[in-house]
Amino acid sequence: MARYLFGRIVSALLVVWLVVTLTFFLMHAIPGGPFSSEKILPPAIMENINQRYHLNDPLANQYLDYLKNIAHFNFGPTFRYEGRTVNDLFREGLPKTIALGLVATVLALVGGTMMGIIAALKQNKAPDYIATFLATIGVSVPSFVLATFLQYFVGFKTHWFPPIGWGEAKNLVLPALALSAYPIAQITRLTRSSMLDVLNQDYIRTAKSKGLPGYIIVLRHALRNALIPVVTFMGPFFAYILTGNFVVEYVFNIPGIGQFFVTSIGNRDYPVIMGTTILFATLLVTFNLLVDIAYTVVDPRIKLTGRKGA
Amino acid sequence: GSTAPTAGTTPSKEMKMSYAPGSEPKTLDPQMSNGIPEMIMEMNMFEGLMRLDKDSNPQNAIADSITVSPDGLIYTIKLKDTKWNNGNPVTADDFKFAWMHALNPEAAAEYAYQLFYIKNGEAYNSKKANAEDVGIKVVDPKTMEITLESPTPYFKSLLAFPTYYPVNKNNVEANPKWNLQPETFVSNGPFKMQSWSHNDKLVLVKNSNYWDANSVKLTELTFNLVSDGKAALTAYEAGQLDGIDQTAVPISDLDRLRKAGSLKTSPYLGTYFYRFNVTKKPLDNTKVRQALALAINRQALIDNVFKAGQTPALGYVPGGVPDAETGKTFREVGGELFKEDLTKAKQLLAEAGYPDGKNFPELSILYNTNGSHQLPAQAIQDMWAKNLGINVKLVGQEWKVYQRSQQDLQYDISRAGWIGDYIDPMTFMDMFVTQGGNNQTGWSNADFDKDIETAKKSGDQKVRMQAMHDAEKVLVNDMPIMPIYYYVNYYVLKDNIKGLIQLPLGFTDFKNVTVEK
Amino acid sequence: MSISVESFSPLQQGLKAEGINRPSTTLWQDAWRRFRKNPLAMGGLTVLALIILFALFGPFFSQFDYKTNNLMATNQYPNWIHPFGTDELGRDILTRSMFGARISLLIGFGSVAINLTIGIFYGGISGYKGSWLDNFMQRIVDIIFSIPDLLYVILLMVTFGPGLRNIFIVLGLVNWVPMARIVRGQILTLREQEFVLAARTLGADTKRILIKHLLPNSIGQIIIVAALQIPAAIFMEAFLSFIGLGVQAPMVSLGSMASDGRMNIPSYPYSLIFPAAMIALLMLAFNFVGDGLRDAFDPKMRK
Amino acid sequence: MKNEVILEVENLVKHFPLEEGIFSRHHKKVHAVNGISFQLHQGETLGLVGESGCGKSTAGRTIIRLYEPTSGIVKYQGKNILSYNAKEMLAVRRDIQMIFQDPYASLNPRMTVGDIIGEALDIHHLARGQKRTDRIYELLETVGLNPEHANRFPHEFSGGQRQRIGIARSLSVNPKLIICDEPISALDVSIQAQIVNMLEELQEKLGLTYLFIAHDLSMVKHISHRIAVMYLGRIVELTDSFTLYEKPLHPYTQALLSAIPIPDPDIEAARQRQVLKGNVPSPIDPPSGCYFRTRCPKAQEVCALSTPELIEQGNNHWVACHCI
Amino acid sequence: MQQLHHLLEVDNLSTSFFTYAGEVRAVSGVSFYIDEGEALGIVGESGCGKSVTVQSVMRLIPSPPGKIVSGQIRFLGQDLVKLPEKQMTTIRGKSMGMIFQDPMTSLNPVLTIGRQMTEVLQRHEGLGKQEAMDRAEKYLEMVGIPNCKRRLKQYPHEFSGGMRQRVMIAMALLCNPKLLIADEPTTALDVTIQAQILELMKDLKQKINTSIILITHDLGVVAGLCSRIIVMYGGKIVESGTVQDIYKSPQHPYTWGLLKSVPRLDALSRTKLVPIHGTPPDLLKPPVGCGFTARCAHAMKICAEQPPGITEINPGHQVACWLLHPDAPKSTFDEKGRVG
Ligand SMILES: Nc1ncnc2c1ncn2[C@@H]1O[C@H](COP(=O)(O)OP(=O)(O)OP(=O)(O)O)[C@@H](O)[C@H]1O
Ligand SMILES: Nc1ncnc2c1ncn2[C@@H]1O[C@H](COP(=O)(O)OP(=O)(O)OP(=O)(O)O)[C@@H](O)[C@H]1O
Ligand SMILES: [Mg+2]
Ligand SMILES: [Mg+2]
Repeated sequence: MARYLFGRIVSALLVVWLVVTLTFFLMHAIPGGPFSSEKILPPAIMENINQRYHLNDPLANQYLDYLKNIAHFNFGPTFRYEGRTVNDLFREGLPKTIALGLVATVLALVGGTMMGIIAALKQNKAPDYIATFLATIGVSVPSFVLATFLQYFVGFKTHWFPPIGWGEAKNLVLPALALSAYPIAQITRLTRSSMLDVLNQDYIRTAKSKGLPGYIIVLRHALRNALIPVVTFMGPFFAYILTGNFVVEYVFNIPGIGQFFVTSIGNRDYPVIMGTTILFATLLVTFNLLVDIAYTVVDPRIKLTGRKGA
Repeated sequence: GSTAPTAGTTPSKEMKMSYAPGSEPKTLDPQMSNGIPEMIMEMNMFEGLMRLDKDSNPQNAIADSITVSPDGLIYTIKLKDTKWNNGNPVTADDFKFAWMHALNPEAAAEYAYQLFYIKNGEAYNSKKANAEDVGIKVVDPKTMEITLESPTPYFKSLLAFPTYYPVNKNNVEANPKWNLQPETFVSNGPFKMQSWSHNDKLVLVKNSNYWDANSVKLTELTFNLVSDGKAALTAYEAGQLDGIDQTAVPISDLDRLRKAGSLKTSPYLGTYFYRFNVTKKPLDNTKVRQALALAINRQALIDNVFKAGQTPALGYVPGGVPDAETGKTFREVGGELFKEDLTKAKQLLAEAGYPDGKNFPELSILYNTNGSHQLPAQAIQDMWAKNLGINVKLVGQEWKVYQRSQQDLQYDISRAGWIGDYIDPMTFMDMFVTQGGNNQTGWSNADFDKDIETAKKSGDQKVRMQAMHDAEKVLVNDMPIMPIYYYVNYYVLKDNIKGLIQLPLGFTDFKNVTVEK
Repeated sequence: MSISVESFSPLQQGLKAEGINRPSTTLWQDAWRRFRKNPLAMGGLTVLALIILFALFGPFFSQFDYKTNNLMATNQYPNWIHPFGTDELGRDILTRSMFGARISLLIGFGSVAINLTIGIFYGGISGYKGSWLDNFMQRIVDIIFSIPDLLYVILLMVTFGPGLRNIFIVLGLVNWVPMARIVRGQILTLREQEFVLAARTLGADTKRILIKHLLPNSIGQIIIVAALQIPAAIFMEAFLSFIGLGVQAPMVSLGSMASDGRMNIPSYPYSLIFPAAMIALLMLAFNFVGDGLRDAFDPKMRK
Repeated sequence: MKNEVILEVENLVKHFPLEEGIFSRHHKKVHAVNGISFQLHQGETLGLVGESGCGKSTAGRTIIRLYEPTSGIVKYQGKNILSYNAKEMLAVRRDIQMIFQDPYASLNPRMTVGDIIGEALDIHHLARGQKRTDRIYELLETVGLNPEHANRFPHEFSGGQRQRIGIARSLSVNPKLIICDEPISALDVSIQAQIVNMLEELQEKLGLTYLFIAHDLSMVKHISHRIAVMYLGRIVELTDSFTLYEKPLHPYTQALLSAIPIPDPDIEAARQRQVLKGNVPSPIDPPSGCYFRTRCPKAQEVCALSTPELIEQGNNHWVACHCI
Repeated sequence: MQQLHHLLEVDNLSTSFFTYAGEVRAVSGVSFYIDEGEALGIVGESGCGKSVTVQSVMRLIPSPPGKIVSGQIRFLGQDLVKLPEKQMTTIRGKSMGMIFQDPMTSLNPVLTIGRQMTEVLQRHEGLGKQEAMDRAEKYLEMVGIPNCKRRLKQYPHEFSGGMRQRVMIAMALLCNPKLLIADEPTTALDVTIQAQILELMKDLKQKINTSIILITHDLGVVAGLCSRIIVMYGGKIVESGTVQDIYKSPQHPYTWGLLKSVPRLDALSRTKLVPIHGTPPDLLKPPVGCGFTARCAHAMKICAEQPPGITEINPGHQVACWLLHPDAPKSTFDEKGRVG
């Protein structure tokens, strides 16, 4: 176990390092710098800025310095928000993004598995078609359209929920809905198809032959087995949701960190670009590992080291 | 509660309002900031020596009196007895400390050049002079003496600019990160910071230590930091907000808002224009440039695309900038410098060798994709096609890439806009000098350069203005740029909010705001 | 029927070869038969065909084009002349939707093409070769996943100039990743099947095994993922439009129309609703067709 | 009957590395085949029996190099094919073929029967166009199928028919040796006989050599000339089929024989079944010494200490047991 | 028949699957009974409807597409066909237990053995957790699994195939059912393990007096355990009788074929096997006459035209074959008469 984890962590670090390196040079390759602006600054001022932020150092030096800093978990200052650091931004934004993400995850998991189960149990009947249709809608409507519709028609027209804002429970409802539409749809589809698979398994027949009532068969015997593909899906999904979604945070004005993924690039805020990228890459590899560990919990047959399909 | 209670529901003693000035401020340190939203916030928390009144005239604020030496170079300023919100007195040292910080090369403030009028300001900032050489002298805690590089008639209005605000020296020295939390945020303006939830909202409350606290009626002012104008508008219409600044009002809603009466407008110091890359064929030909500029219908663009009731730009410098003659603006004196004229445009094009647009190479219009520049470009594209028979393409670029392309002259025609930094024609004129950093057209004209030189050297408003009128004529006649419209400041505001001042530089002053039932 | 002694005479049975009772249908006929019986799939196919016709031939029946302005008729609500209304420059939204659908369909099919080439190739090699190569290739996928795509989008824009091509390159960079993952997973399980071993004992090489044996048997999954990636591609284009990097105006895509339309909701809702509905319809159609195809090709559904 | 030796297996070993489990530290491996040796003569059938998981398939697959062996030698016509490169191997693949256990999994469901049979013709460039078609028809007829079946897909056939298709496929390259990996285990009793008869006929007609793998001793006894009994990766007894039935020496063989149910209530009632206790040990960590000792009714101390060699006990009767 | 009330009496049972292609008549008109303490064998080749028959009895037919079309299933005086699903769940697992063919897939891989065993007891006997565990332990011990306490906490994958099948048997017996249905319980197991399981079932039958229905396609397997045997073909019963009847004087050519196609270990010389040619009928379009006609060496004209009636050779030995018609030519089973 320890050795396995060690190996996985080493390869994860390698991935993160490569991501850091590629991102670093990519972001310096695109035109424009953090302090370039529409109004050209006098050269002297530009010079001062470059000196203050070491932007004139050879790129290789900047890269090495950066690596040194992140080794100490210091992601540096943000170039956009004077006096604040990337760590500050994360400290302030991450809890909000995570809170929203968790609500959306719960929605997605509960809603998705429930719809999936109902669809599977009523295969080729009306509830199945309805669930399948909703799930397809979920993957068919672009998130910005959905978010805007929710904001305008549910938030504004009905006054049920505030269109923007943060701080109260009801503020979470619309963004969480917008955020979870796609995963709900995906989980519904996954649960439906794996549930159909599982319901045909011999052990379900065994459970029936033992005289167990339907709900116990579904909840105890079928669901857990059907969850394995969902677990696979949840890995990258968690990484996404915990790093926030630009569109949803932008539309509902959520003070999370999702917006930084896009705005930091627009601002050429190098440390934030790097910070968000590292955060995402780390979460991605971590969750992929956690998913593999989760497999062993959901399914005792799976040994961590065994290869799994898809 | 996150929703600001609307004014109607609160007793008149507790006047509160909420306003969306734009997105999260980059910083609230007045010397380090350079964007409109943060300056709006600063202007309501700080007060400089001067404050602009609703007609943009500088009025004494912290300054009790200002005496200018006859050569216009030395300003002796007496300060009023005023206090920071922590009770400390506001002193000349606080001003000097703040200004020197802006000029300090180590601090690397972007807007340091706003202080380059001060003697040796630029030299110190570029490490060519020492701090002692800078022309700011503290005579006593309530008196300061400022020496300028050259006579600057608009220096008083500059003193109202956020870069010239003071900061509380003791506080800053004790808390280097003073401007990040409300606990250490010490200011001297009408309001003080109560809380700051990043990317969400900034809440200000009335500062009882403000010298003119009696005229401040608003008890609480919430800035909702909304990046998405659409969201802001929906929130406004849902009653979550009392007003939205122009940077955030979506153009597509202007017609509707105007009809509903919630759209307000005021003058704005800016011009929207297209740059021509005069180093490229066929744009090196003045006649081509003139033909292009004469062949569009500015009013139609304004009515259908820009929608805010802007004025067609038939000159360069926008209205709202006073001329030497009192009571008249630079624009009124200068008048219209050209006329839209289709026949003439066609004739010019023919003269340039492209009768009916024949053989005219396919040029492209560069625009930045953030913001509403694509629609007007399409309209202009269509106008040129219909009116001149020439085809242009559109090229959208990401904001910073677009800036780079413009600077590197990697474009044919490029959309541009210019907002004044201060209230004087010079803020518009000097950008087109040969090799000027903001010229970005490749255009160079000796006459123009000479006129600008003259205007810069002189302290006589008459001479200056005349020189700048001359220069403007050269510019507009040569047309390295195609002026399109003069900006207008538009914002939405509930009707029960009175006394809000929108300044032509883009600042919004809440000092005198009252909320009616 | 009466029973006579005659009935008990031996039945003459030629020693005929083994008979098969089932009618001779090929795999494809079989699949098509099943597909036809799936109402959702057929509905999807019909809608898809209609949208393609709409996009390809619609413009010929329209008196308007996608770019010519008519500032006399801006922002008109849907009416008889402009069934979808007009936009800020007085252009007919219906006509623009037709052109927009062309681009979106092009992107959709481009995504399929890219998935089918890069995704299958990559996933196929990774899954079939296994061991360290698989590990390595999967780590590369992680890396591609983690690098912010906006960065290379901008870089591409700078190097190649704006336009559709960028979108295809971006698709080529990221859109195939889920396909590669799924194909890999499929192949990991398939490659131990006996028919693959059989092919190897016959001397088949990797290429042949992949092309003739492994991929055809993953076709159900491939179809479903390809269908799911189409919306991803169209949304990516829409997202690029949303942040301003989509197709170049005055050309439109449904995605860019919808993202522009987003700003118009309260004032001119039709300019969002029509293109958004078209996108949703298109996606629904693609997904239902994909689901239907998957079921039609699923051996478990056979009989 | 003593023809020339066509295949010679010497001390073949195949271990599968087991990726490390969660709680174990050591790299473990599956001892699937633990040093088996035998010879196969031209035209004979050697039966290979043993319980599930004892390494029969692995042995067969290693011989034709579907798996790379851990160690050992496989000589085909006197030459060690384990050292062959891919190109040389391609030629050997024409001579050694395999029939697979599962008639459902061993045919590609997305290829027509014609293409399945014709695949080898394409790979080895044996026939093209009309000739290819003719050959496919011929092969189909050889295995008792109708040429018109060539255009159909495997799912349209029954298990027995599918197994015939599999046989036709392996015959397509005119092999000399066929490794039959439980070709009948998945079939109904009533169908099994069809296939076995056909294999026998083919052997007579084409002079084929079979390595016939199965766990059903009665069928193996019927078809094989000689039988090797495997237990946990090792051959424990090897002799001709009649001797094995008449005079089984190894306790495992005896148990195996007694376990086979006989469709006769009188015999069944009278029969003293020697039911083995316990389960087959895991090939991941097999017991020391004789692998069978954990279930052996005759086990002694020595069995735990040393591994019994496969020793000849009279006329071509090889046994690996300490207790004889 | 001696007894008035059989434990289970199946009368004219027909079950079909309604698929895309049409109606698959998996079982048509099957009647049989089983008495207390008796073991009944059902044999027949794959797809002949053995499983569907017993699954119909347990009402476990997947529906859709399956449906019991007609017939009665009388169990302890109730007609199970008409019983609502809710009541059916009180019979399954309590009065009737079932063991399936493949022990590898018939246990839920993600639940411990203990959990899977105790849930039956908790449901049917209302036992508490601990009591249930104790009972489960006792039964595991009875089927010969050592270390039961520890084993209860393990997952199925930690058991070998033979042990899993033992667990299945223990689980089916937990509530002391009146009837145990074993659907090919040894097909997936090795010969030596198969022998173990058969011995175990023989033991249990004697010990706890449960009735057993044993399904298999291997005639050898039933010979030792069952007293009566049913031979099925194409969804119908073609022959039924005591063990002696079926093995010693089989009357149906299909039964002959089954018996002859298996090589006998005790055969002295290498003789050719006698296969049954051809394949079973497609139950989508069942033949008009006798289903075996196409493969029968003794087929007569009438066989293809009319389904044969049932002839009772002697009490309890019934055959459905035209050969037993008085007018038919006489052909008999010749055990030694294998084609040379
Ligand atoms: N690819 C593989 N990787 C790891 N272990 C394997 C592999 N193939 C087979 N084994 C293991 O090797 C052992 C021998 O397997 P093999 O398939 O040769 O047995 P067998 O005698 O053919 O059994 P069966 O009768 O079930 O076919 C088993 O324990 C099996 O689990
Ligand atoms: N779910 C189903 N849908 C359609 N047809 C089915 C279904 N289940 C069984 N059948 C059909 O019913 C017939 C009888 O099947 P059954 O499972 O009873 O056979 P069996 O005698 O148990 O065979 P085996 O020995 O293979 O288990 C077969 O022809 C089969 O194809
Ligand atoms: Mg095997
Ligand atoms: Mg069955």
